[in-house]
Amino acid sequence: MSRIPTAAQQLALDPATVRRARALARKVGGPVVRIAKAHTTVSVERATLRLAGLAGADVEGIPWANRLVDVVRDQVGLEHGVALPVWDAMARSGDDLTVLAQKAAAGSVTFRVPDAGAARTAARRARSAVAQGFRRIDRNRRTREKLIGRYGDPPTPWVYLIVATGDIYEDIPQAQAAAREGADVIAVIRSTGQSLLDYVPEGATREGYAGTYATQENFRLMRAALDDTSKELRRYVRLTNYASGLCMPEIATLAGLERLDMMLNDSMYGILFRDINPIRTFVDQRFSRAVHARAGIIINTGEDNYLTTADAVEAAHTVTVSQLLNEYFAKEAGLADWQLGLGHAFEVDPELPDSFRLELAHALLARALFPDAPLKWMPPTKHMTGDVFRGYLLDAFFNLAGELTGQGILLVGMMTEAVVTPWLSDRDLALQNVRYVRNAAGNLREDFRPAPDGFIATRARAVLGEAVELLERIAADRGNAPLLTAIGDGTFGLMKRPADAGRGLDGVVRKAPGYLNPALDLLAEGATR
Amino acid sequence: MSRIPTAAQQLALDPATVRRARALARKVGGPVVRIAKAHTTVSVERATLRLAGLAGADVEGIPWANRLVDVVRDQVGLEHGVALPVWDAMARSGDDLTVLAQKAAAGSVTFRVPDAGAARTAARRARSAVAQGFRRIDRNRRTREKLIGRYGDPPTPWVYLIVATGDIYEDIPQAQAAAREGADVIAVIRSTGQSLLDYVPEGATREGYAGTYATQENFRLMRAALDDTSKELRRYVRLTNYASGLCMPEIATLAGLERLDMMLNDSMYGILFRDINPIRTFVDQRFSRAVHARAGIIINTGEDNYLTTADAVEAAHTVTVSQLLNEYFAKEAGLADWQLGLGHAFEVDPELPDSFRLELAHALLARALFPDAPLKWMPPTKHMTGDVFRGYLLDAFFNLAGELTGQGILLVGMMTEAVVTPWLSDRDLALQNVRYVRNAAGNLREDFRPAPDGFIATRARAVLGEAVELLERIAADRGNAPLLTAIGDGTFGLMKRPADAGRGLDGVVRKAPGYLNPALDLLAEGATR
Amino acid sequence: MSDVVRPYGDTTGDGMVQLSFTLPIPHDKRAEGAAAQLARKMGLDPAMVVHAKAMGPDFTFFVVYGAVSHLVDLREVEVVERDYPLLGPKEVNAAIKTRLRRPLVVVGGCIGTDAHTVGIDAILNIKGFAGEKGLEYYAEIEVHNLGAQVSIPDLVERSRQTRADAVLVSQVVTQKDAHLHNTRELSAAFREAFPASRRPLLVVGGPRFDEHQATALGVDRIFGKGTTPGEVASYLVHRIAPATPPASPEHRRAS
Amino acid sequence: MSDVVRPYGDTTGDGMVQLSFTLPIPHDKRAEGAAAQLARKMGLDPAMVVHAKAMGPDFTFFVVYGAVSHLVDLREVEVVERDYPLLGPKEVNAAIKTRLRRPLVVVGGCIGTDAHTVGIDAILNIKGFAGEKGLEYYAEIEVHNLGAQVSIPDLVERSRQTRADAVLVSQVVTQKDAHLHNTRELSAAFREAFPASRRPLLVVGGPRFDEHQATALGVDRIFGKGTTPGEVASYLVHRIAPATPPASPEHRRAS
Ligand code: B12
Ligand code: B12
Ligand SMILES: Cc1ncc(COP(=O)(O)O)c(C=O)c1O
Ligand SMILES: Cc1ncc(COP(=O)(O)O)c(C=O)c1O
Repeated sequence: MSRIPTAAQQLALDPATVRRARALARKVGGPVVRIAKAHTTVSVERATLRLAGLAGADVEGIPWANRLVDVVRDQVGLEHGVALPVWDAMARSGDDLTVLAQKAAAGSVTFRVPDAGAARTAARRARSAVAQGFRRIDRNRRTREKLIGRYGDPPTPWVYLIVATGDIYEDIPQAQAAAREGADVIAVIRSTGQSLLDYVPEGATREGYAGTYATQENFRLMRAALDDTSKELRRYVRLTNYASGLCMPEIATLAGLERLDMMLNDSMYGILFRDINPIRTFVDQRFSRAVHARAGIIINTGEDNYLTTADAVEAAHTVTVSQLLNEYFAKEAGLADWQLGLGHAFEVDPELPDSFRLELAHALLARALFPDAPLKWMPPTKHMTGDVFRGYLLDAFFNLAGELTGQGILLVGMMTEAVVTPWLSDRDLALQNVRYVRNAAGNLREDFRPAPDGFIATRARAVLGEAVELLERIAADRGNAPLLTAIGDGTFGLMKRPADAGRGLDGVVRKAPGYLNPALDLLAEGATR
Repeated sequence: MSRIPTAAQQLALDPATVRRARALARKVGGPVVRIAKAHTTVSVERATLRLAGLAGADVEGIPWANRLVDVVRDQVGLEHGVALPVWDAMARSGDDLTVLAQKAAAGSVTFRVPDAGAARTAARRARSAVAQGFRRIDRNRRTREKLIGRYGDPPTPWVYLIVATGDIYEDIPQAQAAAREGADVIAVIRSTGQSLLDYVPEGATREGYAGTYATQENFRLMRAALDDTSKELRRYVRLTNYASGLCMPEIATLAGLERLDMMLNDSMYGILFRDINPIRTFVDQRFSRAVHARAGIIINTGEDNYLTTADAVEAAHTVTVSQLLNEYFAKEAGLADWQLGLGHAFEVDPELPDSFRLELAHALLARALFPDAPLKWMPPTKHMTGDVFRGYLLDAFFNLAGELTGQGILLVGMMTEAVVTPWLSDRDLALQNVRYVRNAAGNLREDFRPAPDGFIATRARAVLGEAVELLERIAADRGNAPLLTAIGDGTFGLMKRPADAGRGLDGVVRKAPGYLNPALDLLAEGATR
Repeated sequence: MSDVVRPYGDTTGDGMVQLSFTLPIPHDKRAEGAAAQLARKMGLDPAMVVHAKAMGPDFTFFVVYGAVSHLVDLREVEVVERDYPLLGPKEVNAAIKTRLRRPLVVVGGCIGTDAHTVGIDAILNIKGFAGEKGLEYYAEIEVHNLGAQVSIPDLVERSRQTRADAVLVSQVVTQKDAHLHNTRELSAAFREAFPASRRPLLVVGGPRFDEHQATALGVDRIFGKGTTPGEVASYLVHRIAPATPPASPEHRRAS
Repeated sequence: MSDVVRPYGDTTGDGMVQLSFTLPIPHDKRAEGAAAQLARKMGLDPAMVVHAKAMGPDFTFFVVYGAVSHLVDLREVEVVERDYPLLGPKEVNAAIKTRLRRPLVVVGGCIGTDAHTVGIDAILNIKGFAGEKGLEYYAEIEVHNLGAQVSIPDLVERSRQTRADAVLVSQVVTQKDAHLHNTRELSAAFREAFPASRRPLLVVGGPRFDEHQATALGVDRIFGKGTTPGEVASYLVHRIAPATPPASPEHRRAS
């Protein structure tokens, strides 16, 4: 059997152009990282409290983390972080965190920003409390590694399936059924609207729309159920959710605490598709990515979303640009290559001549640029119609492209994409489709040899060229954060999102010189105490 | 765009092995041709009368051609052919052919085998009458060529669709609808059981089971309807039927007379699958192929059928052997390469690992062995189930294999294969499938480069090797027609069919020295008068 | 063509249909019988259960073919036909100019938690849909596209501020009838916030709406999948700037 | 598990099903309404016509999704359950040997114009089906497989000659109910040719038969898709060489 050339060889990419693309991404991303470091957000602070063990909610369902952060903010502001005032108050009162939050919510606690010895005490105690959270995250990571060690990892592409009933108790049997039929990864889709909630709902939930609320308890229930199924199947079934929206840092934290394995986490999705303030997003994102890095969680980025509003051929290079930026931000936050499930999608209009070869070109380009990342390959959605037979066909070619181009994570397409959130049977049929393609034609990869001067390689190089051009245009801006200007100008997904507008802006706080966040410290140091 | 290597290059076939395979086919087929030349059959004689214009049937629906041949046979035998006695009787009575047949049926004609001058007269008149039939066939061929010249030929693979309602008046609109949706070729499937009728039914028919009777009038009606549609679409839509069963020569003749464009016509199908006597089959087949050659009709052979009873991997080489034999017999009968729609099929068990690549190997082998023949590529049938979604998927990969391996005629698969004869909507969906695959991935052929030492090429060479072995084993038989021995032994499709049994044997007659058949003469000479 | 038709498999009148579904029972002979029972209740006779597949221990998927006995009576088909003339952009602008004598104000968005803006953008944004420009392109239409996930109180507020003639709302997520709930809330809120005579025209759209349900949902009109901007513009002119004012003034505000 | 279930889309009790069919009418709004009407008559409410495509000027293809209101009552499901013990080849042979004390004679084939022999061969030939050997493999069963397209008179004749205990007939082509017609002809012919007490057992099989119809078609048993030779052998023993002879002798010939 002859050796398969790498994607970069197949496409004859110019290594200098590739280097240039990465350098530009760094140039464009750097200023944003500096801004992110200079700010905190309510959600980052709440995540810190959650790491320290603060859970639960008041009778109205508002989490204690929110109540406490709000009171602290009201009284002393957040520019020093929540840790100093909170552990200072605890030191003074002797209360534990939950009791403190309850008392604070009742209005019976007075916070201050401690200094000198009090500050040192508060800082030490805060660090020790937060470190417990990280030790739990670390334990989870070891457990995952042990289980994977025991069962072995499935071959790529990993089969990724969604459940989306809105009811965790319907989701669970459906997820287990999907796993039994061959899913390697289960994603529980979130309810519409959760991303705009500035708190994480509590408890097991049954009333989501087109998705189920991401809650710590739902995470726990599903992970436990899939652990059972993993045992039954002797195959570790991964669990995915969404670290996005206004509570990105907290959800990332809960994911670590409950041993989720992958999280949707994009550097710009919230900005573009949820109109979340850009600064809020970049701050939250940096924190959540650092947590993911620590937790051994694979992130999935959201480039596929661009292609649901923009044209997949015209906008192909924006996918590449976003992948490069996501890579830069991810690595800056500590994620390793194997954790970068960079997104892209099979969304070329199927009526276009050579549409399948265009898909192959785009998919190979991503493969070539990020050879060590487990690319997340998204199925057709935009051009799916109510013709479920045609849908089943398109999904087959999507599956084939995934095999031919060595994608890492295959988000399995559903024939009912344009109709309903997936039915149990849709998932079963979809898996049958994947299995057939993989079993019958997976090795066709050996026979697939796009010529360096052929249609596919030429197209891939053209897209890379356009991506470099776009990055150059962004970098040419003389402002102090060209990327923010570009986002404000509608460069991505045709959406204009200025840095001083959007949801969640009021939750952004510029750090004061004495700002303390033990979580960030523990993350930066990789420390466990 | 880089040049695509030929299939033979891709597979690195050894030219000496290919030559050896052909030589063996000739060695095995030659004795059968000698036997075929030494015999005539009732259907060959009836076909001769039909060429001379004898049509119509008695009140019970028995064609005059049958009535006349039966009477002649009863009175003087068929070993001199029907022409001499019939035209001799006409010369004596002055009747035309139909009147003679009617009178003969009524018992009022006495036939003789004329000699000397009477024989010469009869022979001359017979030839002149039969020549009229050939001139009509020739005119039809020119008309077809003119229409194709006017509209151009569609790209390959030609899209071939079946209609099978049993009612010519339902078939017609369905065929027209299929043509409008993109069918290049329409096949009207025959009613079950017609192949065992020793006469061709008359007139327009509405009562077939799982197919429509092949009659001259049905041929005419459908051809006229498709001519209308061709005009509307400015694309020549070809029409196909079945020259097989006990009336193979007559149906071939009617096809020529009514400008059908393709005919199913296999050298062994009737023997194996209909238990028709081998000698009868080979005699009938030689006549019908000569007529097809003359009429410019493309034949479709039936190797696909083997794979519905035998396993497509185990029996792959029997397909190759049959193709080689069909090619030998076809060329001997005067057919050109472009008329050889040699059959094969996508019937590997889809559960087998690499099943799609096995299909590619088999399909490329056929392509490599018969580079100038418009191979007929048949869809999955055996492994189709009631799961119509899965069926639609398998058909997509069948379509893809057709494109990747350059098949000539694509018999479009139906998702309802295991359920019903095709519905109107099945055909529409099937064509959508073909169109998508062709448009999106047709050019993938350029990127498909099986390595000479790879799985595909190795498999193809192995199948060719087994085919040569099998031919050698057959040829090793010391009898005077080793192929007949092999057929009798169950070499093909596991069916044992001895040469002295089977249906229609009583319609076989060894020619006497004075045997005359002006049709055979006109065919051999290519003459028009 | 007759007014009464039946489904067509391959022969006129054969009544053939294809059906698939899941039953929450393990796959065995009884399950196949249960599938046939359901198919018969749906009117298939005979019903052929041509495929049955276990999906885990608790569910079975079926494919059924068969002939339904039901007749489709074309005379009884109710269609929401276009009851207004289809105008080109020039005609729309002219009609508004001469009849309304001020720009026609439209406020649009996706309400609730729905974030699918592609549909409403197709109607409102210049780019448009299916080759037709969106309402922003019309000189005489003033468009306020509020985008995704607009709360109903915000929408009411913006409609008041802009003195909107029409409110255009898109609903794409339909799971658990989200679109129906949201639409009912929408109409209730507008009925509460505005006197009948000043309430803006309420128009909702989305791929899974039943166009017949407008009255039931308390809105003026529903547009389904494949709607083009021109249809919407023409409808707005017909209702807000009609050639002859409607007999009863209905719920149009004084201009 | 409850005895009453509904189809399952993604939530217990949602009743969701998928449906597709063609109507012989041109594609327009009325056609979509007609499709919805049919779906409603089948019990879908709401019925979503999610896809409609013109197939030429005279036909339209539809895909419909929706919830059916019908309940499936598992208690009412009728299943032709195996009412005989499943025996291995050894047991079958032993039973025939000890109880019948002569080989059990079986004649089989495809009647009418049907040439699909794979099914009957799967039951009769040594090679068998699904890993089970066919009846030829059983030492105590004498098999006469007549193959394809056997005429009914021939079959009667051969049954008489061979003194067949059972006649096994396969019917795969079902278009225009060919299988039903042929089976009725078969049973009529055997009833005419044999006195009730000497008529061989009539067994038919094929992928599209309804196993409940045996009595209606005048045969003793119907076997559907996926039948294995062992089931057939066990049934034959049960009927022809039963452990305790049947209460009423029925139509078994004196041996
Ligand atoms: C694009 C898309 C997205 C994009 C949306 C980007 C954007 N800015 O709009 C992204 C990726 C962000 C997205 C996200 C989600 N999506 Co989405 N998405 C789609 C997709 C692929 C296409 C929808 C579309 O753009 N259609 C094209 C437009 C032009 O068509 P249209 O909306 O029907 O509009 C036309 C008419 O209906 C009408 N019309 C529509 N609105 C209006 C309004 C008025 C006033 C008028 C007059 C006319 C009108 O005119 C338009 C032009 O003809 C569909 C699947 C599909 N192929 O349909 C799923 C789909 C709609 N999404 C779905 C879901 C569940 C989601 C999520 C909720 C999943 C999750 N839990 O994370 C998220 C969250 C979104 C949210 N909070 O609402 C489901 C909805 C299921 C259901 N029936 O309830 C679908 C059907 C996919 C599925 N099968 O699961 N999605
Ligand atoms: C193989 C095949 C052929 C082969 C048959 C070779 C042969 N020697 O049998 C060939 C290529 C010759 C052929 C030809 C035709 N075929 Co065909 N064929 C098929 C195919 C692909 C598979 C059938 C099969 O072998 N199944 C496997 C066996 C093991 O399954 P089975 O028959 O169901 O048998 C099992 C049970 O039913 C049961 N059983 C069956 N019989 C009996 C009998 C007894 C006594 C018992 C106890 C049990 C039993 O036990 C078996 C084992 O479990 C089907 C499509 C499909 N995928 O199903 C079409 C199909 C059956 N064929 C069809 C047709 C129409 C034809 C033709 C008539 C087309 C034509 N007009 O030319 C021709 C002519 C044949 C004729 N005169 O009958 C149609 C029938 C449509 C319908 N429902 O009426 C089908 C469904 C294809 C289609 N969709 O159009 N065919
Ligand atoms: C990267 C990313 N984040 C989040 C989401 C989910 O959207 P929401 O924020 O509405 O839950 C998506 C949608 O698929 C996504 O791709
Ligand atoms: C070569 C060939 N001849 C004839 C037929 C048709 O069979 P019958 O002879 O029963 O009409 C087929 C079946 O597809 C075939 O492949």
